[in-house]
Order: sequence, then structure tokens, then C-alpha cells
Amino acid sequence: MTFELMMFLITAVVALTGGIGMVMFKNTVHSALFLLLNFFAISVLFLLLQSPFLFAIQLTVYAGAIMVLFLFVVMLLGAERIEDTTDKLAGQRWLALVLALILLIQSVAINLITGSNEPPMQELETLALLSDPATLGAELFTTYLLPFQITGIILLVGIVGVVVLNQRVRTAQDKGQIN
Amino acid sequence: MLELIWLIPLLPFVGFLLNALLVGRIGDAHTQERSAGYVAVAAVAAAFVLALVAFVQLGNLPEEERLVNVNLWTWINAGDLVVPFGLMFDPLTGVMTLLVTGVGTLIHIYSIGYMHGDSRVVRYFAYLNLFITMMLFLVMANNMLLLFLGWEGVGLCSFLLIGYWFERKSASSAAVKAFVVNRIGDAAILLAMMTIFLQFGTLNFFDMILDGAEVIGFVENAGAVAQQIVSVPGQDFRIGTIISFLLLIGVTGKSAQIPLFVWLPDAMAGPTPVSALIHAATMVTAGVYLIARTHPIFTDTTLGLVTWIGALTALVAATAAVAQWDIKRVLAYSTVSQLGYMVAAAGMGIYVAAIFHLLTHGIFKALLFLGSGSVIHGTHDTQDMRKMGGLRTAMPYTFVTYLIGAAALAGVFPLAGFWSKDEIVGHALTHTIPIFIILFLSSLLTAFYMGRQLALVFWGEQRDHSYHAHESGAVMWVPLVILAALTVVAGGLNLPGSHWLTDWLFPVMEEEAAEFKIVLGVVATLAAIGAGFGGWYLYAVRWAKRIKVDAKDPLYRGMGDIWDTMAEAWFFDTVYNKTIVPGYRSVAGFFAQVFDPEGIDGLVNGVGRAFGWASNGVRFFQNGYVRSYALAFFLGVVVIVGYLIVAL
Amino acid sequence: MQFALTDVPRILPEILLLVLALLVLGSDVFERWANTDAARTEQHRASASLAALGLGMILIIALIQSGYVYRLPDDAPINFLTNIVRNLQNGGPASELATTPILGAFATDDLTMIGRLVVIAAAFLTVLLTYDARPTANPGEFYTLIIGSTLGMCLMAGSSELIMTFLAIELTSIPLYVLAGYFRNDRQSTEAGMKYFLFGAMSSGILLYGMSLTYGYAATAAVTQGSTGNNLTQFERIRELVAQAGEPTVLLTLGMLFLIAGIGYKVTVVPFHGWSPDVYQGAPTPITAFIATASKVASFILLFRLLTTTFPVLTGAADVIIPVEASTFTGWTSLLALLAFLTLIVGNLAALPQTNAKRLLAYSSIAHAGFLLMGLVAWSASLAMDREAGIASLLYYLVAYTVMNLGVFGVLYVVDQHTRSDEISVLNGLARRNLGLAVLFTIFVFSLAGIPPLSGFFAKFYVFMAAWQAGAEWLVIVGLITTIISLYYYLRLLRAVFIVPPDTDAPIPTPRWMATSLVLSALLVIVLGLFPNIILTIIDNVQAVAGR
Amino acid sequence: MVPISYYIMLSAALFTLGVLGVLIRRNAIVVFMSVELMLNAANLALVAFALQRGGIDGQVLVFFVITVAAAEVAVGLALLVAIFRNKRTADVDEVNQLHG
Repeated sequence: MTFELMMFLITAVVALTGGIGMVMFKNTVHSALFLLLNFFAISVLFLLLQSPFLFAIQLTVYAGAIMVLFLFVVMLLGAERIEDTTDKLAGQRWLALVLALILLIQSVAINLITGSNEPPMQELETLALLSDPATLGAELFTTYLLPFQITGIILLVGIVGVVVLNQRVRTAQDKGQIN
Repeated sequence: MLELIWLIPLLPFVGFLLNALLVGRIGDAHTQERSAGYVAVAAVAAAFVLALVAFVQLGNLPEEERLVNVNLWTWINAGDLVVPFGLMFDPLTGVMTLLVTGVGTLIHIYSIGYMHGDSRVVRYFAYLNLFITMMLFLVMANNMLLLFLGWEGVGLCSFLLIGYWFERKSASSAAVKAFVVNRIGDAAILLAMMTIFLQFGTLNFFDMILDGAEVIGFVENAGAVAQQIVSVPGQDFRIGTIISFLLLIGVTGKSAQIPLFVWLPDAMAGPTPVSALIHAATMVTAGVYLIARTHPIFTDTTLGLVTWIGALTALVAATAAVAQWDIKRVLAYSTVSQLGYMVAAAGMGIYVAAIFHLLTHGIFKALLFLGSGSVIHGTHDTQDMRKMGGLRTAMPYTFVTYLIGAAALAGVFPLAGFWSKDEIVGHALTHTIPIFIILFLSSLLTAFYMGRQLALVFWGEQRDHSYHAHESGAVMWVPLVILAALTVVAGGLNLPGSHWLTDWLFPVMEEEAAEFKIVLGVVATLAAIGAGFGGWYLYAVRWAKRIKVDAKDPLYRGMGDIWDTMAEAWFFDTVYNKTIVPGYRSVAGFFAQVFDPEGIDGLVNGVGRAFGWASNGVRFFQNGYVRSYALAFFLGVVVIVGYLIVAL
Repeated sequence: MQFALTDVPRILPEILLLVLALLVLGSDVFERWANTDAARTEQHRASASLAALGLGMILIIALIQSGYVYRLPDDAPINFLTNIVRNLQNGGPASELATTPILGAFATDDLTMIGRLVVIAAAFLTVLLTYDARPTANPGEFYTLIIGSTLGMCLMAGSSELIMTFLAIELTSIPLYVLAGYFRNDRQSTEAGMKYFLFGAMSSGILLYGMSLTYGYAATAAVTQGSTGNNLTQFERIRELVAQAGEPTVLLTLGMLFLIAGIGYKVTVVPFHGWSPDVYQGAPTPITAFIATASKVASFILLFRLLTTTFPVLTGAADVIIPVEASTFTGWTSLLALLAFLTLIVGNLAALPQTNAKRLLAYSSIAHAGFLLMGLVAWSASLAMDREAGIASLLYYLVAYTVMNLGVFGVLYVVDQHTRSDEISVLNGLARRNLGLAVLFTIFVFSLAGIPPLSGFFAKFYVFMAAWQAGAEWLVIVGLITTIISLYYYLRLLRAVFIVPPDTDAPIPTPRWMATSLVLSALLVIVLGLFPNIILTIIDNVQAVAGR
Repeated sequence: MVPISYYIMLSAALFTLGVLGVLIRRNAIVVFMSVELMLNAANLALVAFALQRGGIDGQVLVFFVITVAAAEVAVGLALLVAIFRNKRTADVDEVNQLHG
């Protein structure tokens, strides 16, 4: 067993634990923390996959910004309370489990069918190029210029949306006199 | 001049626009009513004059050139599918146009009197003009698609006009019923159009020049293609059979034949002039026109079916007409029955006779409906014949004209109905004996129920004195007199010996004149007079005392359930309910719901309820929980992926 | 591959939309600042008129650029005006440049152009509808979001690459989530926003997973073929790689399924439709109209482009049958045929018992998605000509569908503004309360029901024809039967309008610009029905591009 | 080297976990977290495929996904806060006024 494989296995176990924990734990804060664990694990996997740049933004954006936002909202709303164990939708849980299991089996089966002929790995030279953030940056500003600009618009629209939804306006409407 | 035939449908359309947009905005209610009537009548009358001119001009052309195509613009040009917005004028279209605009004009005039004082009369005339437009599109279209536009358009106007008095619940549900039932037929026509296009690559009736290019027509080239055989698994069909079968379903809807005739009797909830125009003279004959127009595509297989459907409808409806109390329902079933004659005639391949009967029936049935309208008008909205009686003195014009119409319908020599019906019955004798027997029996019944109706309405004593009967005004009886006069002479269109109509329609139908069987003619007239007299005698003399308001018919005593069955027009659900034990309902709830006896009802509500049951099932999943939706989503994904894996 | 200066005119409508969005964002700042009703109305009108004007101008510019109405002849005299037109049209679909997508990511062919025109026109009519409405909070932002979403839809229509597809869908969706939940004090509106959002986020997860699988297949194929170059996310490249790899593997099919599911939610195809009735009912009515029309148009165009350019290998037949031989999956057409079947049945049946007019129309819009899918199913035809009929019928249907739905929701909005409800019962006696509105409503509903000569009829007829030619006869028959069923619930609406007496005879006013929007829609419904050739000739251009 | 198919299988497992979370959790915030998990699973597969191919485009796609996810999360949470103000709950099952 190579070092790399060992690293992969450990991180994979951590990632799965994070995922399972997030789904299983009744407390929202716990779920969030487990998801954070999962994000960390995935960022490590990115590193293993020769993508240091993605490793960095996975940590800063996902684990940093997004998770903090989640936790912040959980705290703000006091929504961390534990869910009832009784489900209004009878059978939803079991159906979901069965469905997820089938989905998993299906995807794994399909990967087994097709993934058997592993193509040869890339040469070191290519790998070095691939893992260089400069390559990614250059691509972003040439081939992917258009999508890059659109991302900017999406962020703008997102900001506008958030402001609209949560801006406090002192009007009659907000005091609940209308509706 | 013939290039201007597009003016014929345009004029009523202008009338419609004027009435719909302008007239409602001027003056007081009285001015509005008057101007709406004048505009509408003027528009249709002008269309009639134009149609007459066009007709004469067509007659001046040599026989082989009597087909004019006028393409206004290329309606659809999508790949292979090239359809002009085009009208045509040929002998068949010519006579149909004259019937529609001619009878239409008279009924418009009559409406001025009949609808006097109605609060929405402007809208009424707008609808009526729109109907004429659509009907003209139907008969003048030079392709299936435009014909279908007219076909749907007249259905729409019929819907609007049946439901015109929408305050009455029966009117609005009858309107919906008519529309939905017709839609079943329309779906079949759509399928037929697709098949026609796939097989012939065109929807035009005849070859023509469009945008400088030669375009073929399917009627003209039907011969060879229609006989080709296609294999549906397990069975071979001729293409013509498939197409014509689909067309036939459409015909049974629009022309009220078995099994889709149920909407027509209910449609009598509309104003009586509407019944006369739409549900007797013009719209319901569209099916017969369609068969005549596309007749080369009909194969022997379908024609046999057409004959039987027509004949059976004639009989079933005639029996139903015998057992009605409502003056208009008698005429409604009578219309269904007479349409059966036309369809049967078309089925037997004597298209000229079918059209001949269509024309004469259009005239005398319009007369009868308008007459009944005059009766209803004069008796202050009474429709139950048990409440009438003895009206011949109070309403002399109506009585005389009604008598003429009834005699024509019964087939009494020398009125129009005699000649046209005799051609059909006479041909049936050489065609198939059972058909002949059915049709002959039906004509006896026809005479009987008309005799019964005359007796009930015009003879005896007035049985209900809550109203004072009076004759209608001149604006109403003058059209009656004109129609009565036409009824007397219309037989001349195709008299034995001259057979003008056969000759005139020869370019379209290519049919030889039928041989007149004098013996049959004599027998038929005598039988009709006998049966009519019988009906009259029983109800006016023999049982006169036993007819009371809300009483059962004297015949009911002898016939009981059979009478009920007739009164319900052998309605299939009645039969179901009589023969199938109630427990059956719980087993086959679905069918019980579809064939529910009460109601619009049976069909429309039944369908609604039956599907309501299914749709509640669908709604069960739409429970408002996002998680359920997500579950359905992933269920879909998993099932599809599973299918994929199994498929591999 | 570099972005060239000549590419700027090609995405001019998009650039202008962006500029307009920014302008509108600031527009209400220049109006009176106060919390009085008058001030709020003023702010609202300022933003609405700027948005409407801008969208109208962009629509005109796009029309000039398209060259559908007028094409500048090559020998036209050179002056200021012709220079502008020529430069514009050089970026249009008829120019040489349009044959290759910008950076491989954004095609500017006829398909995009038609999508753009429809989407921008829909946005224009929606904005007109809202002009006279009760003022919304933050009008500048409201219209910015609409325009931003429109921009996303334009990008969706032209997207020819996976990254672009993902971003365009997100750009379309994010503003729509906010707009659906725009009345944040209204429980139904917020509920609609949240349902839309959760479902949308989930679907984008699915979509992305599908993308990763598709990319994975392409990557594997590229490695085995020794192909290089960083453009494996382009539809065109994936198709080439798949074609060279020979037998398509199950991995690719799986990716395709996830992609269809991910886009399927936007086009409200059963079983991916769950959110739509709730969202349509809860969202503000003009937004419902916008979601139901523009968003669906863009998604259908995207779905069409994605499936036909990326997965022509997997086309298959129009039949849903258990494959006789193992290893013959019958491809996406049979999958879509199955989905169309489900959509038609579920959409029409569920509409029957509804009592809320908006919800009823939501189901009707689901049902229409079933008819639209039939146009895609027609791609299974063996003859190129029949496939072209399929795409032409799909596009015609999309245009007709857009105008009639905008109209019918618009009428509901007018009534809603007055009565503050969208139950069917508020339509009672509309004919007496406002005859003009009732007539418009009738036109739209009859068009939805497919009554000739309105455009809805020809749209149905044409897709039926295309599907029939492609061998999906069974689907056509199902379509016809469901058309008859659908008549029942459409007539219920008309029955309310014309037959059921109203509680009050008080007239319902139709403000000027709302009326303009409705009349424009109605005119289009009628004109497109009577002269479908107007757009059929335009649609013909598409076949040359997409009909490979 | 670790075979790519290992990554793909891990990705499939994580994706399934995300789906499971969407289906069984009732707290809207957790449902949303599960969606993020689905996105991450897809990202993992993309990067793995990109490495196998030796191309950069997979990574670029992941970059965009992460960026867009940030915007989406912001809007989503804003919506959740709005609905929480109205209903005082973050339970998706309580949000079912619209149905039928």
C-alpha cells in the first residue's frame, strides 16, 4: 500500500464520516460541523488530485465563508433545535433509504462496468503543469473569459437578491398591517 | 367576379365585427337592438346576393371548368406542409353556400322578431353572423385545414349560442356537453388530417397552382392511394378505410349520428332560430357535406358502416321523436333521424340524393323550427305540447306553414321531402333490403310523429289556459311563408325527368340520375298519409280527452318500458340501468360513472367524475411537502437508471 | 482560443441587458425618497418605465441584428445608418462568424436568436404588465432581477458548453428564486420562493453530477484516443469524442439521464415537476407568467441543443418498449416519449379538480410541456426532413405557448389586482364586469385549448404531425385524448367568466399598460394563428444550424 | 497512484448521502447542506476525471461551481431567514400551505 493510497483511504473515511454524520445527527449545529469535516476531507482529496488551487479555495470559500454563513444563520434563527423523531410523511424515511441504496448500487455498478480499463496516468511534466495555479488562471482569463464574466453577474444578482429579501424597510407593510 | 368569392364569408364577418365592436356602443338599448338586427341581416343578405351571382357565373362556365380556387395567402409553409388560406367554388360548394346564406338570411330576419326585447341581442346577432362566416369557411374551404377551422368555428358558435341563455342551467350544461362531445369527433378529424397528409403529402382537395407551383390535391388523387394496404399488426387495412373511418367518427359528432348524437336534443336549450339555423339547416349537415366532398376516399368497407350508422340513427331517432312532449325535442330527434337518411344515402353511394335531401331538409326543417318558434313565442315560452292544443285558430299563418312543413317532412307528394326522401328509400330497395326496411319504417314513424305533433299543438282544445295564444308579427311569419313556398317548389331541383341537381353536381359526383320508381312513390305517399293520419287521428280524436298536462302518453299504457326507452332515445345508460344489477356499479365504478343516467350530464359530468377519481390519485402526490416532490424526482431517476441497467 | 473584438457585437443583446440591469438598479434612487404611497408609486413607475423602454429597445436591436425583418443588402450605400445596421448584422446569426460559438461556449446562431427574441419579448410584456400594479418594495431591484434573469435565459439559449450551461441556469434561477419569494410578508410567496429554491438547488446538484459523468466519459475517451486540448466541456467536442469512441457506454448514458433530470425540472416534466404548481400558485402573478414562459422557452432550447449536439449517438426511437436485444438502449427520444406521456397524463388530470385559477393554469402549463416534448421526440425520425419538422414545430409551439400563457396569466393578474384573489370564483361574471378583459381571456384560453384559427391550434397540430411522422403515433393519440380532457377544465374557466353570476357587478378596471400588454399578446395569438408563415420562415433558418 | 475509479466511487457515495439528506431531513438548513454535499461530490468526480485526462477544464468547472455555490448559499439562506420570520420555523414540512 503506497502512502498515497493510505492517505486517500483515511481521507475518504473522514469524508464519509462527515457526510453520514451530517445526515444522521439531529442537532443542526452538529450537522453543520460534520459537513465542515467533510469539506476539509474533500479539500485534502483535491490536494491528492494535484489541484492545490482548488484546495485553497475549497478551504477559504466552502469551509470558510459558506460554512460560517450556515452556522451564522443557524444561530441567528435559533434553528438548532432537534427535529422531532416522528415524521409526518409515513414511510418517507424508509423509502428514501431504499432509494438511496439503489441509487448507490446503480452508480457503483455502472462505474464498475465502465471504470475497469484504467487508462495510463499522465506524465510528471503534465502533472506539474496541471497543478500550477498559473495554468488555471491563464485559462480563466482566455478560454473561459465569458463564463468568468458571468460569474461576476451572478454574484451581483445574488447580492441584490439578498439585500431585497432581508433589508429592513420601515413601512406599514413590514409592521404586518397589510396582509 | 369569381375571384371575389372571398367577399362571401367576409361580409358576415364584417357584420360580426360591427356588432361585436361598434353597435354595442351607440345609442340606447332600443337603437342598439334595431341596428344590430339590420346590420346582421344586411350582411348575410349581401352574402346571399353575392353567392347567387357567383352561382350564376359558375353556371355560365363550361362544365369541366366549374372549379374555382382562390388562394388568399399561403397560410402555412413548413417543409412539406403547404396549405393555402384558400377558398373554392364548385357546384357542390355553390348549392351549400346558397343554402347557408339563403336560409341564413330568412332566419336572421325572423330573429329580429323572435329576439325582440332580449337584453343581449347585439351579442346574439354577432354570434349568428360569426356562425355564418364559419359555416361559409367550412363549405368553401379548398383544403382540410381551413375546413377544420370552419368545423371548429361553427362548433364554437354553436357552443356560444346554445349557452346563450346561460342563466338557465340546462342551457349552459347543454352547451358544454355539445362542445365536449363534438371535440371527440374533432380529434378524429385531426387524426384523419394527419393520415391524409402522411399518405398524400397534401391537405388540399384538388390540384391547383399555389405561388406559381403545382400543388396536388388528395381528393383528386384518392383513387390509387386509398386502395393501398397498410398493415397494422394483426390486420390489414386499406389507407382509405382508415382515413374514412376517422372522418366518419368526426361526422357522427357533428352530424349527430350514433353513438355521438346525444348532444343534439339537449342543444335545443338555445334560442329557437339558432336551432333552426345551426341544429337543423346548416351546421349539422356539415358531416354529410364532408362525406360528399371527400367521397372518393371512402372505401366499400367504411361505406357499409356509414350506411348502417345512418339507417340505425334514422330509426332510433324516429322512435325517440314519437315519445317526446317538448315541441322542439320532437323536431330535434326528427333532425337526427333525417340526418341519418342523408348519411345512409351517402353510405349507399348516392351522394346527389344525400345533398338533395340536405337541401330540402334544410328548407323544411328550418320552416318547422321557425314555426315551432312562432308557437313558443305565441304561447309565451311554452314548449310542452300537453299545454298547447287548438292553436290553429289563434295562429293561422303558423298553422298553415307548419302543416306544409310537416307534410314535406312526412314525405307527402308533391312536396320537397317526398322527392328527396323517395330517392334515398328507392335506392335502398335496390341496394340492401334490410336498410330499405329500416328506412321505410322510419319514414312511417316520421309521418306518425308529425301527425301526433300537429294534433297535439293545433287541434283539440287549449289544455292550459295560463296564457293567451296569439299569432306572431309579420317579421316572423313572412319568413315562414317564404320557406313554405320554397318547401313546395324545392322538389323541382331534382325532379325525375329533369334531374337538374344531378346534372349540376355531375362534375363533382359523376353520378347518373336515379330511376324513378313510380310504384314506390305511390306506396310511400299513401303510407305517409296513412301513418300521419293515424298519428293525427289517435291524438286529435281518439285519445283527445286523455291528454292532460303532466299526464303520461296514452301509448305508454301499452308499451311501458319500451316507451321510456324510446323517450330516452334508447339511451345506452338507460339500458345499462335496466339490465345490470346495481351491484355491478361497485365492481365497475368507472363505467357506472361514465354511463350515469342523470345528467349532462351522463357524458360530460361522467367523464369529469371518472377522471376526477383518477386526478385525485394524481393530486395525492402533490401534497405540498417538498420532500415528497424530491422523492418522486429521485424515484424517477432511479427507475430510469434501473431500466438502463436492465437494458444493458 | 481568445475572445476577439468581433465577438462583441455577437453578444450585444446580452451586454445591453447587463447595462440595462445596472441602470435600472439605480433608477429609483433618483425619485422622491419617502414612504408615502405617492413616492412609492413614483419610484415604481420610474424603474418600470426604464426597464420597459430598455427591454423594448433591446428587442428592437436584437430584431435588427437578426435580420429577420430586414436584411441589409450587400450593395447598400455606405452611410452612418447603414454602417450601424451592417455592424449589428455582422454579429447576427446570418453572418460568417455565427458558425462557431464564441470561445466554444456561446453560440450565436438562429436558435439562440429566436430564443433571445422570445425571452426578451416575454420580459418586456411582463414588465408592461407590472407597470400599473400596486408598487412593489424596492422596485429598482425588482426589475434588475427580472432583467438579470432574462440575461441568464439568453445565455441558456445560446449555451454550447457545460460550464456555460451551469452558469446560465444559475443566473436564470437565482433571481427567480428571489422574485418568487418577493413578497416576503406574504406566506404563500415566501413558501413559493423556498420551494423553488430547495428544488432548484437540488436539481443543480443533479445537473452537475450529470456533467461530471459526461465530462468523465469524454475525458476517458480523450485519453484513449490521445486527444489533447482543454475543451472537453464543449458540446461539440463531446460529440466528436463519443463518435470516435464508437459504442457509447453506459457512463455517458447515465450522465445524459442526470442532465435531462437536471434540466427537466426547469421545463416541468413529470416526475421532475413537483415544485411547479406550488410555486406558480404562490409566486406573484407576473413572475409566475415569466417563469412559466420565458424560463421554459430557454430551458427547452437548451435541452434541444444539448441533446441534439451532444448526444446524437443516443437518439434512439420514439417507442417506449422493452428492448428486445440486450445492450440496445433506445436513447433519449424514447425516454422523452415516456416522460411526455407521463407529463400529459399527470398535467391534464391534475388540472381537472383545481379551484385556484393560477394552480389550474400551472397544471395546464405542465401539460403543455408534454406537447412540447413531442417536438423533441420527433428527433428520432430517420429522415432529416422529419427531424426538421420536429424542431420547427417545437419552436413554433414555444412562441405560441409564450404569448398565450403571458396573456392568460396577465388577465388573472388584472383581476387579482382588483380582487386580491386568484381563485376561479373571482372570475365569475367577468364578462359583465369587464367585457373586453373577458374577450381577451377567451382568446387565450381557446388558444390554450387548441381551437383554430388561434396559434395554439396550429402549434398542437404541428407537433402532432411531427411526432406522428417520427413514429410516435401512440403518443399523438394520447395527446389527442388529453386535449379533449383539457377542454373540460378550460371550459370551466370560461363558464366562470361567462355563465356564473358574480357576487358584485362592480366593473374591474384594466389599467392602460396592462391592457397594452394583454392586447399585444392577443394580437400575436391571432396573427400567428392566421399567418404562421411569418415565423415559420424564420424558424426554417434554425434547421440549417441544428439539423445536422 | 490511487486509481481514479476509487475517487469516482467515493463521489458516488457522497452524492447518495447528499440525496439521502435531502430526502429525510426536515430542517431546511440541513436540507440545503445536503445539497452542498451533492455539489461537492460532483466536484470531486470532476477533479478526478480532470487529473486522469491531464486537462484543466474539469478544475475550471469546479472553480465556477464553488463561486456560484457561494452566491446560491447567500440567496438561499436569505430566503430561509425570510420564511423563518413569517413562520417561526425552519421545518420544510411546516411549509406546505400550497398543495393539491
